[in-house]
Amino acid sequence: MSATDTDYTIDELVVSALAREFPDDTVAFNGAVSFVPVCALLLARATHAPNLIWVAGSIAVDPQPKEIGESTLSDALWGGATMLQSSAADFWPYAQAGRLNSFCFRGAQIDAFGNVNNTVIGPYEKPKIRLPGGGGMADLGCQVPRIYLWSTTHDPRTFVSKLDFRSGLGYGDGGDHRRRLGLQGGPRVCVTNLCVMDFQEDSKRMRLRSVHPGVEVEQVVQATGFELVIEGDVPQTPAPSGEEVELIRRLDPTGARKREFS
Amino acid sequence: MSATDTDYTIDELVVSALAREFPDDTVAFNGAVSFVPVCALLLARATHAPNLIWVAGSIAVDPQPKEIGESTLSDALWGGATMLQSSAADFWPYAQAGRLNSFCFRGAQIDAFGNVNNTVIGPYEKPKIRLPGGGGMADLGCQVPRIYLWSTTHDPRTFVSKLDFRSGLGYGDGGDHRRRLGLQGGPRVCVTNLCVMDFQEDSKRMRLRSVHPGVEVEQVVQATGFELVIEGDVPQTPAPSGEEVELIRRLDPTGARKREFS
Amino acid sequence: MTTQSKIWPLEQAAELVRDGDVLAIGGLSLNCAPMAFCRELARAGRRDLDLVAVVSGMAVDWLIAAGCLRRLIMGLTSFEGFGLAPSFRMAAQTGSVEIEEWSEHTLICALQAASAGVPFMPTRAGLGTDMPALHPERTWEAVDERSGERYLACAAIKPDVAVIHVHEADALGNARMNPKLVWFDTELVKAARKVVVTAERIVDTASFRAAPERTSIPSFAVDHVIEAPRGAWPTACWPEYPYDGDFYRAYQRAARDPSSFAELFAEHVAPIQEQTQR
Amino acid sequence: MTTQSKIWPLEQAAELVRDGDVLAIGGLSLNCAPMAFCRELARAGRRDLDLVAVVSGMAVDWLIAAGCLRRLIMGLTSFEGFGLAPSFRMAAQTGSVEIEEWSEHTLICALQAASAGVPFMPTRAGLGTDMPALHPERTWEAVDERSGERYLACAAIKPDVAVIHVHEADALGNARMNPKLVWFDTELVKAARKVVVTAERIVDTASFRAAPERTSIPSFAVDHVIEAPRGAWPTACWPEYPYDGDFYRAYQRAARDPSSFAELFAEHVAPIQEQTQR
Repeated sequence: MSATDTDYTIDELVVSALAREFPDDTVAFNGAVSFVPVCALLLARATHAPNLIWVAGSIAVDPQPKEIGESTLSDALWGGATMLQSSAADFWPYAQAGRLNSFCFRGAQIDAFGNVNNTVIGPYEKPKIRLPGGGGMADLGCQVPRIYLWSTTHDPRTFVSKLDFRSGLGYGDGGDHRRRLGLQGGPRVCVTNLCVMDFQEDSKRMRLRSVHPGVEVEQVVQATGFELVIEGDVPQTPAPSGEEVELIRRLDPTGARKREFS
Repeated sequence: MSATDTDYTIDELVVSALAREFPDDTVAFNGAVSFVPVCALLLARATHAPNLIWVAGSIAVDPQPKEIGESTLSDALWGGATMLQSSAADFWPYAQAGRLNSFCFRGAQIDAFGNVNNTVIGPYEKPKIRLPGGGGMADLGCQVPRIYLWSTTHDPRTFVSKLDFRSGLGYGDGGDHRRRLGLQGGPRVCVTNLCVMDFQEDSKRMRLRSVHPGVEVEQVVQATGFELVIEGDVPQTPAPSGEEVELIRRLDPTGARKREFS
Repeated sequence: MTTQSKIWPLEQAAELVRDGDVLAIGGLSLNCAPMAFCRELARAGRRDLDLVAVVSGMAVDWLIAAGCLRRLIMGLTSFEGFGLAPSFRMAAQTGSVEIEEWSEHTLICALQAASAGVPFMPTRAGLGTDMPALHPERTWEAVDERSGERYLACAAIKPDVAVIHVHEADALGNARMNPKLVWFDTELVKAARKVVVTAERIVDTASFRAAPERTSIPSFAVDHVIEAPRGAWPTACWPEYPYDGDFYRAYQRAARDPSSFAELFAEHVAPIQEQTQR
Repeated sequence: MTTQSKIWPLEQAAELVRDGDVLAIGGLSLNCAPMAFCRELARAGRRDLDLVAVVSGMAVDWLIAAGCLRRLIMGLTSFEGFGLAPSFRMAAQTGSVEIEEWSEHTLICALQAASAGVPFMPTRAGLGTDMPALHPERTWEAVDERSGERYLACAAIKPDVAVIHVHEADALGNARMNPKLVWFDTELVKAARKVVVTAERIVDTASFRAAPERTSIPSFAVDHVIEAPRGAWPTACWPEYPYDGDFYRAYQRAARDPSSFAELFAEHVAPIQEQTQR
């Protein structure tokens, strides 16, 4: 898949870039306000990953929704599912045991090691902004082996050198911190409105893997509040193909994915 | 309810004696080969305890079976239930939390403190007789506050001074042993083919409460392998009333209860 | 003796909760929260509640706006695509309600410890995050000596009362989600000392006996049954009615201005008293 | 790439289990055990298995009679009203198979520890009994320092393979008990490394999409699907067929005499080799 002359918008670029990261053996589920990952999972399933299984909001297994509604935890996504899980508590062990292997996080803050904050901006006891809370972040960051990060606001307020609160674990303090805690896997990539980043093998620091068409490396560096690892020449993120763009628009006809880009 | 001239058999006497022990707030479930308790629970529900809830084999809640089949864990008992539990594991916490408050045990061996053995006769590693195993005894003895013991073989091989294996906990070593383990309740009575026994308040030793019509106290003493507490005059177990006998025969028309008396 | 009815009138719902209780409410985000019951608590002016709400939003916001809470024990509080919960946010930022943040799974572990009657439940969830240190008396890291494996211990939380909303219930306490989506609700039911079910409809027990495999909660686990048609509004009661997006949007608009909010809140929930200033 | 089928032939079922594996089998007593699968193991002469069977009977007896087991990890083994399981009893009494007795709940705790990825699960079950001391490396009493409460810790047991029997499954691995009575089976499914489902019938995936609330096990939790009509016989597959009481009685009669038993066993299960003498 290479860049084309197709018209596409930034949301479609981000969705396609994230979609390409999901291998065929992905079994993913999603949380609240996860329009980009839901769209990306649908796209991956419709293209290179036909065996990919997506569970809508830990409720509906392998659904075939006609559109993506206002809530990624609600019934708009459940149509055509092979199973409706009756109990979230009954469902957790599938994630803990590794059968559900993938989850996508965004955070109000993300640090160099892929840890995320969705709890507070400012001190916990007297926050400047109280956010919704970590929800499943503290659970899934530890227990699901493949974490995918995304953000549609790549700026220094989001990509910070120190989180105000660590709601979800990425690579912790970096290096072998996860392994010392006895935990598998970790974040694989972080896809933003500017670039795709992955993690340096030993240090587990975020590394610039590609910049989106029209974005300069320096622009990403300036937009990132921590020191980004840059190794050699940084290629361009492949633009979505015409087929991908068409599929995205068919899978998300109301443009729910655009809600995350304002 | 007093003794009558009604014809009744020993199984009907034992069933009625056990039935009378269940208060109206009983929520009971049963295990394998539990024909006498199932029959007694049905009788109690049909007489003095209309709010009693019986869950057949931890599967079927409040069923209305037409008869009692060959297995007290199987579907013959499930007719007319208000709920079929889908998962035994999902069901356990109702017992652990005290919502299910009653269970009936019999054991190949029973000791003076109401502990039971259904594992082995002889040493564990090289048993003389290997029994089915404790099953839920070790779980329920600890977690269900009201335990009812029954036996249809009141003899010194069953009522022993020392169990070959403690599969299920009654009052342990007696006295406050259960409380020291942090456990509530304990066995309330033991109904046998000869008598009804309860437990002395402080020592938690088994105490003769009544002897069945035609049975002498001395006969019970001889049939019991441990020293039985006897305080004052021992009354006679009230015989089942005509109404009770009729109900038992209607509730268990095939006489499944008689399987335990051979 | 005759069989007892567990039916309780909605207008007296607040009597089932005492000031200072630990209250747990069901539902998940925009789905099936016991809103009618929460409205009654707001109207009755219950105070100093510790509220356990695993993944909630509007219900929490109502109870905070009405001044009912001392402490919120939560995993996530949000209106999802409709934005942050305004009263929750303000209470957290001013410190008027103590926010005890857990995560979804660790909070479920704490409830499961209560129902299992054990001091704590171990999990790998939460390791390496800042969450356990927020309440070290209730969550602590430990190492199993034998295996060397780390775990987070979650101490039992036993609610005094749990309230959930279902489609159908009978006078004995049998309850049915139809179809059977119980969210985290059955975990609350198993853990709590007292269980209240609000139901769209009261049905005959015969309806449960006719389809026992579809019963969600057994009668003996339920203490009170309250008839509450549209009792989940403005959250959804799928598949019977969706969440009311218009209400969420109107609520957010009103929240920008105290008098608009007071007006909307008085109309749909309860008159606001001066309790939020305490 | 195309979607993969998980269908596996019954005749090759034994290839899914290796000598020495920890195997867990589903069902409960006289209900819904994966008997056809066990027959294949017996015919193939699998050896040295550690079998986890929470509440079982005939399946255990077959595998012991065929010499497949090194160790039995169990809660209860019985034919209920049809008497004691004869081969199990003999093996225990002669010591030819190691019997590791647990209880129902503690064994479920050990499986749940495996699926949750924690070193142990705490429970009050088993306290004060002789059971924990049978396997002190796997079950041990402990005291929570903070509360002073006692508990029994049950170390994780992670089966290499779990096999369960269901009414319907599809090529993707979706499985349905109909109605949804899963016994302890889903606990085995969640805990095991590899999961095999035997099914009365293979159905189209469309059948699951038409009634998703009735699906019992999600496709992604299942590795292999085997069509096995009457695959639970002689146990029941309620409500489709009852347990075969005549077979249980005939089996017990035959068990009184080695040559009668060998004949019955060869006819219905597998030829008996000299393995029981080892």
